[in-house]
Amino acid sequence: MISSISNTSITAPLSKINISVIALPAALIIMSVIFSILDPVFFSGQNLITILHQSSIVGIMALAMTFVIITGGIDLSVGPVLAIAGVLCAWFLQISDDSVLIAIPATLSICFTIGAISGSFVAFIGLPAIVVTLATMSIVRGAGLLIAGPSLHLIREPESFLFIGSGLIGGIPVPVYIFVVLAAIAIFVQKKTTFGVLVSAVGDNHRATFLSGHNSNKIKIICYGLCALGAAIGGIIQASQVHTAAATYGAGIELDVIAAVVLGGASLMGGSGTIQRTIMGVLMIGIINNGLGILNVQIEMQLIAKGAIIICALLISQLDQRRSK
Amino acid sequence: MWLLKNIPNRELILFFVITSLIFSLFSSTFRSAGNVENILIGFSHLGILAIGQALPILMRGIDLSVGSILALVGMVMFDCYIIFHMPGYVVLPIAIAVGTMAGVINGILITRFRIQPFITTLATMAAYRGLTYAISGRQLVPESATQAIDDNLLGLFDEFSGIFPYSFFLLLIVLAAAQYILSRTRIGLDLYSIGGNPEAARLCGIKVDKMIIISYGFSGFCAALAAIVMVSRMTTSTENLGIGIELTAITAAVIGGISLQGGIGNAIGPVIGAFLMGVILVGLTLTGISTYAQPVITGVILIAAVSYDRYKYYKLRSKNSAGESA
Amino acid sequence: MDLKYLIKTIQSVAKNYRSNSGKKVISSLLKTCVVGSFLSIGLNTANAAEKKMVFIQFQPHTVSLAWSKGIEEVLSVQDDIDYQLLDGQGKVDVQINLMNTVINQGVDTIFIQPVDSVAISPAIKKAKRKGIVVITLNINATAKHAAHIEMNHYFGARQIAKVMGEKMGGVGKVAILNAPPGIIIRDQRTNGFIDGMKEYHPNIKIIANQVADWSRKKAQDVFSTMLIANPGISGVYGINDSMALGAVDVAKAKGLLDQIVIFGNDGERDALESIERGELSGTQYTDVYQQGRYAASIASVLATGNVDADDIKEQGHLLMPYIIATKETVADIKIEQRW
Amino acid sequence: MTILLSARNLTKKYGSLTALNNASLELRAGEVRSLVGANGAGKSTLIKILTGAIDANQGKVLLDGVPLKLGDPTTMLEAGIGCIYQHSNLVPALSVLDNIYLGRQPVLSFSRLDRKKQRAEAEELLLKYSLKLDLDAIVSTLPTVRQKEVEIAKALALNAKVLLMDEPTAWLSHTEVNNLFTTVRNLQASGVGIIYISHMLDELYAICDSVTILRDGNIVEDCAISDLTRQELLEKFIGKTLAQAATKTNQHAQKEHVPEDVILRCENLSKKGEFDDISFDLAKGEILCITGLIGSKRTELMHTIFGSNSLDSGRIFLEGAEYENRSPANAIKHQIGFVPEDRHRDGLMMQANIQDNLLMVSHDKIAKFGIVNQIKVDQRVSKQIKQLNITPADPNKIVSKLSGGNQQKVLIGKWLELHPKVLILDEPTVGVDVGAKSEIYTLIRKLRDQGTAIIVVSSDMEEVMGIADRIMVMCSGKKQGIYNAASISQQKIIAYVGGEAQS
Repeated sequence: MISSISNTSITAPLSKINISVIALPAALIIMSVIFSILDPVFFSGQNLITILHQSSIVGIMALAMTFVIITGGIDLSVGPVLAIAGVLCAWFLQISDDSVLIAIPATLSICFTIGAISGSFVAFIGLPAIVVTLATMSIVRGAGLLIAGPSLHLIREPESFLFIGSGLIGGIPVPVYIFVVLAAIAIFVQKKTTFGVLVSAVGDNHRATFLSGHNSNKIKIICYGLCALGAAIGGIIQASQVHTAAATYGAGIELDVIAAVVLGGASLMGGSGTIQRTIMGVLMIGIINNGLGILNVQIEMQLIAKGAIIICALLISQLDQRRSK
Repeated sequence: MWLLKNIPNRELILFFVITSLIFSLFSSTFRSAGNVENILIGFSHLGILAIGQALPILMRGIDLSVGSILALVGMVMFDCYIIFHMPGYVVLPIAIAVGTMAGVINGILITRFRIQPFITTLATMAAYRGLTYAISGRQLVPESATQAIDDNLLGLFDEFSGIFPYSFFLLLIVLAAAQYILSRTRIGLDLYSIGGNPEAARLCGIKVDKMIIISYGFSGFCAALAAIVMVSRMTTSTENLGIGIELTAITAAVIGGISLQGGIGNAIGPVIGAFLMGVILVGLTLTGISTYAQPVITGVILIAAVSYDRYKYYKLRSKNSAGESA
Repeated sequence: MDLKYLIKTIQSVAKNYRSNSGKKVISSLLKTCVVGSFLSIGLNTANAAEKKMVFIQFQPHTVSLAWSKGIEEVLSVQDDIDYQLLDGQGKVDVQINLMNTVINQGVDTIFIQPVDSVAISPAIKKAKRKGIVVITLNINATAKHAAHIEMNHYFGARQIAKVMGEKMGGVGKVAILNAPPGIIIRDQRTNGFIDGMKEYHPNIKIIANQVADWSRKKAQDVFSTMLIANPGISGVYGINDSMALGAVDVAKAKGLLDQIVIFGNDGERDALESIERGELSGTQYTDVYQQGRYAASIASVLATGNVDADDIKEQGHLLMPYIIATKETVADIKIEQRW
Repeated sequence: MTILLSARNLTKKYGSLTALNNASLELRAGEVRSLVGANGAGKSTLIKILTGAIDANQGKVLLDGVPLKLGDPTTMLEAGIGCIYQHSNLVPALSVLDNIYLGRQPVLSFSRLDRKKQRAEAEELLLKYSLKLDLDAIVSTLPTVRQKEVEIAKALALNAKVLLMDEPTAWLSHTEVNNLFTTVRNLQASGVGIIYISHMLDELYAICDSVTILRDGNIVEDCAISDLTRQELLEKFIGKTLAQAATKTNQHAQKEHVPEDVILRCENLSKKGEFDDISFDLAKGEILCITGLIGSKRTELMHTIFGSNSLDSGRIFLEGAEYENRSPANAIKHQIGFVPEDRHRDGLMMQANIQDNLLMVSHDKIAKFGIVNQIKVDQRVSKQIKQLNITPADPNKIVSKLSGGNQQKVLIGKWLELHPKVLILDEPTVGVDVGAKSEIYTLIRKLRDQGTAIIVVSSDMEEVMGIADRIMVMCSGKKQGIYNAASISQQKIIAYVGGEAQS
């Protein structure tokens, strides 16, 4: 007892300035500095907004994905959900005489349901999330193609819908605001609500959560629902940005989204991960893509560099975690 | 206990047979010998990949880079044969070495730097793909794009011996070797131990890092074999070879009973999983179901395939351990 | 009376949605499910006299959809032909497997847009041995087969370079929004464009060439980055329309639309409308319906059995005519030709 | 006797925290040395260095005078240092046989396993130490106690020169402990040096020759165990005041059972394959201890009352009204608390901090519309930390980094937040040091005096006799009887427990 008390006084300040918390931002800053040196235009305000703008869709999806990954799951179906959200939105706009207020809530609720359904398979039957969501991925992609075919569905009206993706407020694109607001909400939910705590608890120890009187299955299902919801918001923004909806959109985006979350340090085994770090993961991928684009690096070198940068960035954050071990 | 270990496969085989029977019922072509040949030759490479994938998953890891290794090996073979005119017996060892090396690099990155396998192999997935683009003979020597690899040895795996393609024999050899190693040797037992409890394994003196490198090396090795089979069938290679195949291979492995939590599974399950994917694709094509409805049905079959044996497994487990009604 | 029927009915219902009368969709879907599940109990009784033709597309896409429509249009007037659309998922191995499957099934004709010319050839040779007619679309195969009908990738792109240069006044900086390597038409189009620029407008420099994955969203991201790195860009060539339209979106948002000449390739409906609005500068238009119709016509002729595929000594090779659609010429493209 | 193992000047630092400071230790062949210290005193660190799990910053370890490479488990194993770990170090999905030979399976050429040899050796081993284990059983399907035996078998199979035993008797029943002691004496006779760690003072005095006492990472005493009285020993490692409290544990005033105060009544509870026809009642302000051998299905019965295990027949009454054991959530709604046996598996979120764990069952009360009120949280958490004397008193400390005793306190604290009417504690002091143990007892008694009805499930006779008001003995899922603690002796209870076990 006594021994540990004396230890606390030494360790307390140290644990407050946990180095691993600074590591990821440090990697971000180092990367930014290098890109800025190579081409100063990288650091212009214009470009920083562009990076945020380019990251916003993946970012929003990653926010929601973080919750799923914290529970120890994974959701591969976000790509098709993104696509079908656009298609559904186009359809609802069509049948509701361009009423955004009907189309968006309707789309979001359908997509939430899709996610909740895959969540139930994971929670109640205990199937591995990777297979369930791969199946959902396939099913939703097929369903999208069945209802909309592979063709592009143009969305020209209404102005309010197009504003979501293409509008500017004070020179900054609307998706950036949406991303920032949702990020703030997600941080709040994770830090300040019972739900946020319980999500971590479920990922940490499913059984103990159950024995503490919580419906851990319900929490899991909500997480998968939220993940699909995030994908749906991404889908609506994308449909609005490109004025088009198609069932073929969003192929391969799941890996980008998961990469952002895992880059932020969340473990796929569950229980760990925070929204702030996910946001940094998102920014890191955004900066890599943008920086390499600015330098006009060709695709082959771009991919090699991307791999190398990700590993180096992780190394930096890993280094001091090992030291603190 | 013996039952518990073996049941997942038994259920899967049953499911596989039932699925095949249903397709046979709806399509006369499906039950023809020609179709069996097609499925065997068409999905042997996936079976090999799934076995390769099984090892990292057994060790609580994952290898997302197999698709890119596949492309890299394919492109190396292409370059060696078409551009440098090497004979088949030289190309093959080079191909296998490249694939294994790529896997070993994954393993080294994971063990040396202690980075999560998922993100490591995601990074190398990008890097190997980039490397494939960079060394692409098709880009460097444009006229090579229309030349075929015409070598007896390199074309071997598109040949049949009776109804069985040589690629299927290759799969059987890999399967037998992998299953033997997993079930009968120290290496296999050490792999299971690390997957089941890495810390315990380390404290028992098992060389955890070495085994992890071996498992990713094996995954790369299998990717190389799969690439050889594919190049053999295509008589060429392309830069976008194997995009997305990692998810198919992982799915095949997981359907085959390899637990993503590590330490559980065998080599046979993933092969059945791979052929189940094949049966679904071919079966749905032959029953004439619309191309857009196919993914829907594929998804439903996937869920059904894992649901049944999971259900059995949970029932058994809740019987065995106390107070597990959660 | 098989599963196919059920799916087809569901599809026809789904079509309702596409033809703008989606309100009844849910009730009719329910009906279909109930009726269909009764009907689907039964075995596949194939009509022996029926000819079977399949189209193995590259992956679900507007272009292949339009081909399929063109093909169906011709085939539907001959009621003894069963036509099926298959998805190659953009993967070589899937396409080869599908080829082998339908060859084994004994179809009469295979339309295919190969992912790779060489890779598909062994399968085409096998089909030929079984007497199956293979017609390739857009990407040729190195193995000899009945016919190949192609958009004019290389020369079309050269022509685009020429017209684009003229619009730019012969000087300026150009960026290319490209596809990832691994598909031959990417190289044909890029090379055609670069060669064309060299030949017709040597003063125009190609300063950036980035991959945007065929996607409009990705093109927006890539082009906005390009614009920041090179503020003086005055021309963009997207090797398909989606990417070009992505560039249009960005240029429009930044108010640079009148300073940048943007060209696409393919000529899909969306692009043509954009040209009419004066946003996109131009594109290479090919009548893809027609391309499908040509393919189906050749198939129909060969299917009569009066002409043997081997009788076509040299492989039939048709290069589709194209129009460089710009604001001036876009009106020539009739509504029913737009896809 | 020759000096077998010699650890010299070992120092281990974690950041600025010194876990072990210049510690030296010597072990002779055939010596049983106990290593004593409060949780966090550096015992685990010392053990970890000796097993090669971690490297030391300074110092060396010599075996038979030969220095060993530190931080490498293989070297240590090959040199002949084996360890029975406190926490399971088994591979759950493998069989008992494979676990026993983990990492050392006998092989033929090409690394092929020599199954025959392995099995023969294992059978010989089990026979030699009279362990009863099914070699083909999968470890994950075994109850914790059997797993512990596998752990012991695994260490014995090493034929080690030095054997470290980190709380080998936790979860073991009386007979099994005796069995283990016989084993230890046999090993001792054959010249094996043993380092024995336990929180049970009885065991130390029964089996050990010498003692090394650790405190705050320093070795404060190194002598023959017979040189110290219990009181002295306690004082040496937990301090004088706590030691006095700890010894007081045994003087305890039992309370009479008052039938009018009954709050929980169970009638004829049965579940096929688990327990059969069990009836008992529990009054406010009383401690009912349920004891029995492992496998007597006490834990299952508790899970049933709590709602995490189902019931075939029988009825439960809470405060006179029939109560349905639907789910843990329902139990919590009725203010029934449950501290499970296995805190790692069932109790704590190991990666979460103290605060989140403490509030696990009472979040909904503190939160309004799901939003946490940070001020209230801080108040409650700091109050609880103070009341339970959890150290370090940092609400943001991750639970997995706490010592076993503090983890257990957090787990109990979580239920105190509920102000339970009925609190069930399943083996509340397993793996907890003497100081924390006495604190937990004090707490349980305080709760009782405040009127909480308490059920304690325990295998530790000393504990049962120390805190129970009434004792219920269970055997193979059946109730043997309920006795007043004041009127029954420990020997009798043991006889009831053991006597029935043979029939």
